[in-house]
Amino acid sequence: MSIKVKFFASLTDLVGMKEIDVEFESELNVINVWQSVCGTAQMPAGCLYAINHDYCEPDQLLKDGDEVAYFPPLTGG
Amino acid sequence: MSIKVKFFASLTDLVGMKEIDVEFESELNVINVWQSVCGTAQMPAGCLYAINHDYCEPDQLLKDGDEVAYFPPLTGG
Amino acid sequence: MTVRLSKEPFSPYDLLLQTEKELDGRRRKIGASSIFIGSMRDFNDGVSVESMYLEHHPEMTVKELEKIADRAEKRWSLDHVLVIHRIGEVYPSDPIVLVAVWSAHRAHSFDACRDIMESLKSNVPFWKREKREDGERWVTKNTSGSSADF
Amino acid sequence: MTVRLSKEPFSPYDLLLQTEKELDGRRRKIGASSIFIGSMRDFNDGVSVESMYLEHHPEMTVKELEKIADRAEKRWSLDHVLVIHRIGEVYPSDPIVLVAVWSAHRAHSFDACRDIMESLKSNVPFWKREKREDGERWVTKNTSGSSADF
Repeated sequence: MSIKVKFFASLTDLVGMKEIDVEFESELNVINVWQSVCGTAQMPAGCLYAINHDYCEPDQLLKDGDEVAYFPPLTGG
Repeated sequence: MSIKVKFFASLTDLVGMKEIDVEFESELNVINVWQSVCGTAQMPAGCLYAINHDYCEPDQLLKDGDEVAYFPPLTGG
Repeated sequence: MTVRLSKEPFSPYDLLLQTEKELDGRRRKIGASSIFIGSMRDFNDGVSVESMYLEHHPEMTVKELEKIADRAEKRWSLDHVLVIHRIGEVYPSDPIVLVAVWSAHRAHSFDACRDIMESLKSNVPFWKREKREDGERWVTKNTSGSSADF
Repeated sequence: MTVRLSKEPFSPYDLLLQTEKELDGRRRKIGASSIFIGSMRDFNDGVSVESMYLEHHPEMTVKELEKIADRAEKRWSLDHVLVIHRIGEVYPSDPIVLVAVWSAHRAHSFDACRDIMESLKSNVPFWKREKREDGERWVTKNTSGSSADF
């Protein structure tokens, strides 16, 4: 299955990319995708996740065609 | 001793006067003055009192030359 | 701190703009502004209200407002406080009170703005007399069911 | 309810004036307006900040802001809600966010305004990158010790 992965703000700097399309054989959740794509880069505390522009839990499974986004702690307002 | 007595807002209508100067022989507190000046007119619940433009307690004693004011419940803002 | 009464209608947003101009260099230290505007509603208990007369105690009103603003400035870390209150005859949608608080941080401005407004309602000698379609009457208390309460 | 992002600097008081003009007849039912403006401070941890870049998630930001405003409108009795948030490059004393709530009664407008602001801080995907005299850095969290927190 193909997944679009996006990184925002400081995570872009941390993992060295803003967006990547990846192919997976097996079913993966949000955390598994990070581990597979980001290698040794540790996810900072307090990150949030969204699948297809809706917030989700870290153990949510991805489907073919999904877009998953990783957010560092929010600092708006 | 001479005391200036002032009534505000609905109390003016209730007691039929806005301001009156009165002479007393004995020492009186804020409540005594109301009773003496206003006769049968009952003081509504939630009234406030001020002597010389500072809020005071109902049992505060008046001195010669004081101004005492009676306020119905406040409705500003 | 600026506290004053206004016999004439006032425009809150013009006053806020002007106040911020006067803050000048201090504006760069300000991260949060909390503002409250109370204005006249045209209905109370289902009865139409045409106008309202705001009575006050001239020798006490500004003094009590200043006490409240002063206490807020001691309790929270604030850059500026502005309080304006109408007196005299007001008409529907006229602003009655403006409370504005400028601070470095939002918690301080939110807390102080609300505290000043609530303290004003319970401590400052103002009274409203409504001119209604069924006659005139003094507003008896500031409750959520009253046009005087907002 | 009006929710939008602004790439350009905006003038909160002009927008509030314009919004109230558009409310028109409904203004006579409004007794309370609570407004919060967050703006950029020029100092953080004793370090001068020259400017700030506001990144966001284009497909989610407005949607999440609308959810927050919508939830407030269901929870409290409100006449109108306005939320504007800057994106892009901002400079000291520039407004970053405006939250305004119009209601018949003050308790509703106070509660809703603060709830919208706090929810925005914790739920809407915005991030600040500071350009400081000692280099650039992402603001890591919204705390009271940060120029990003107000």
